Amino acid sequence: MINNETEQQSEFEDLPSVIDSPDEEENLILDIDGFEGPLDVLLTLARSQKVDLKQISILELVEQFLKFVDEAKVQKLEKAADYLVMAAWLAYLKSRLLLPEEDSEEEFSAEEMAARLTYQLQRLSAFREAAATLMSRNQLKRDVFARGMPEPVIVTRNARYELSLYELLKGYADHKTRKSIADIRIHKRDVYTLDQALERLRGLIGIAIDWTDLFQFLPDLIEGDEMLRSVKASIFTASLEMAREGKAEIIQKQTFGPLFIRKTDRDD
Amino acid sequence: MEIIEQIRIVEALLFASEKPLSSIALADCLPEGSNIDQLLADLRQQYEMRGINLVEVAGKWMFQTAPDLAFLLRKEVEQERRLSRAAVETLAIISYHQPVTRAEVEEVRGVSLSKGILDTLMAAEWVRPMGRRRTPGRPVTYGTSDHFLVHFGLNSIKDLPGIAELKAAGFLENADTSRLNLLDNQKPTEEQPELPGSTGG
Amino acid sequence: MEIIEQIRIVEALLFASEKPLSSIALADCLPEGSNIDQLLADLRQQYEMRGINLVEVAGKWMFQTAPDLAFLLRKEVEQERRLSRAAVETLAIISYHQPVTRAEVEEVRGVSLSKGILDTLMAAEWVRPMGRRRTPGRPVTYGTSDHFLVHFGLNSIKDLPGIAELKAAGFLENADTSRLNLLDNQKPTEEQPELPGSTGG
Repeated sequence: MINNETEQQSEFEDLPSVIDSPDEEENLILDIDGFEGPLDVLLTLARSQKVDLKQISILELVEQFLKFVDEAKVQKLEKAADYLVMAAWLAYLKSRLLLPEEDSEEEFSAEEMAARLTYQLQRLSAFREAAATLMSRNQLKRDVFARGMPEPVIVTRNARYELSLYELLKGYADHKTRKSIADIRIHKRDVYTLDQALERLRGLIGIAIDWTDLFQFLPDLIEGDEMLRSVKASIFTASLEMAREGKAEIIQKQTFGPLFIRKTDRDD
Repeated sequence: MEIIEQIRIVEALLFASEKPLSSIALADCLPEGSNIDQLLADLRQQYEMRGINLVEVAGKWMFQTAPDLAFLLRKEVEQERRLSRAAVETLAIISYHQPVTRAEVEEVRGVSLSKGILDTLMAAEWVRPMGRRRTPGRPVTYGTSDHFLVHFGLNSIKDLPGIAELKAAGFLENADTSRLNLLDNQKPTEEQPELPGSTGG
Repeated sequence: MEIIEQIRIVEALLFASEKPLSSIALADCLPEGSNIDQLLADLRQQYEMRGINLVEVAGKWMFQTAPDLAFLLRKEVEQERRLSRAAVETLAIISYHQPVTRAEVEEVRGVSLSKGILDTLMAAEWVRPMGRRRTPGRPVTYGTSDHFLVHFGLNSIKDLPGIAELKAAGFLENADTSRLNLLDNQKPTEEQPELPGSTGG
């Protein structure tokens, strides 16, 4: 597994590699970048023991790993952190394995820890084999192929339009209605509002001592016939409103004759 | 290599290919001296009665669904669709004003006729071209079809109610109030009084 | 309808499609009372020795070229770049161990999952989120898709090579979330367990 190749590292082809240093040939410079984490290193080292994974010597493995980390030129600390944690844990395991076991209820025994590590290495190894088996299967579009010229199902959608006579007639009527509405142009007009008229009439009616022609109260300056009509209409309506409120009396002596208005006395 | 093995290869190549293959291209994948024409003839015969056939098209070979089973690959789906308001209005104008040209429909509606509306109405077999107007450009005139009369249960186009009758039947009022209600931001009248015989296709 | 005619129909339908078809979809195109399972079994047998085989993948059926002819058809230009070792390993762990959380994949590999690996596998449509684990943090669990099964020619996850051995060795038990510590192997319950192959297509 450990070889001397200096592979071009790329994102898609990363093989573990151990690089020979040209200066110090005796000291292997181990390249952490080539490994998939500390467990990968451990597995590689365990395999170098050339025994069944079940029979690996944990102590030897610990030694190998500590040596590896010691010798590895670790440049990126965040990458090295995993390795350092593992190294510390393994050093602890080593001490536990070497020292006589104390009775402890809280912690796992050194044997259990070692068994756990072995289990993890075996599991990783098993998944790697599974991965290799999986990838060596016949893959679609690589080894086996589906029909190159599939014949798609052609779906013809026959539209069936549904329309009732009612909807047709309604459509025509709506059109006619919209059309007639569209033809009416209502221009915005200047108007003399009822409020304005009421205000004016209430203000002026006190001055009128006796019956006064309603139109005497029209404002002086009125521009245009339309405005005049609006003013007359509003003043008239205002007079009716005041009569309704009981604040004024209105009298008309003949049809189409002038309207006379006076303040009611009851108010006084 | 045995003949049967060579046939397997030709079969697989033709199956997986994205385009028909010439016998020369196929021969390239076979051992030298293979009789590709014989292989293709054999393979064609083997598939003759199957659900797929080997066919020669423009000097190239391909697998194809047997012609008598082509119906499996065609599905007809009936879809009920609703006409757009513009289409309903256009149909109404055509039925009331026929024969009418496209330009006249547009003039009456006050908007240009969007593409496809006449197509839709003709596809539904309600509208048909009737002739040409004897005016410059000789525009096509449109009118309603017999199918239109049948669909709407009319004996003749004269049976369509006139404006006065529509008004009397409450159509115009209805439209009017619904519009006013809309302007007042009230609930629009959605009631659709059913006319006798107007339901059902 | 005769059996031979029914087989022709099934054959034509499967041949026309580039995707696997379910026996239910096939039965829809056959006369009522047809024994689709028998027809498929017969058809599979008829094609057993040919250059094209009928295979059952992800619970559906499709024709594909015979695996032994891969040497002829193998495409040198692979559209997918070769997956990294990390991606292949992750895919294997997810497929054998599903539903599995990101943390569990990391636990098995003893290294944190670098960015983009899950993305790559999901972009290839091999891996999909399956639900959430009912543990603190409610982590997302991952599993494989039908597309994965089709791609690797598997009928179901149970057909993964060597899955029985991995299970017997206790490697498919729920991975611990803290590294190198023996914790109790309680398997947390999964929310919305979606079994692979249960999604309709």
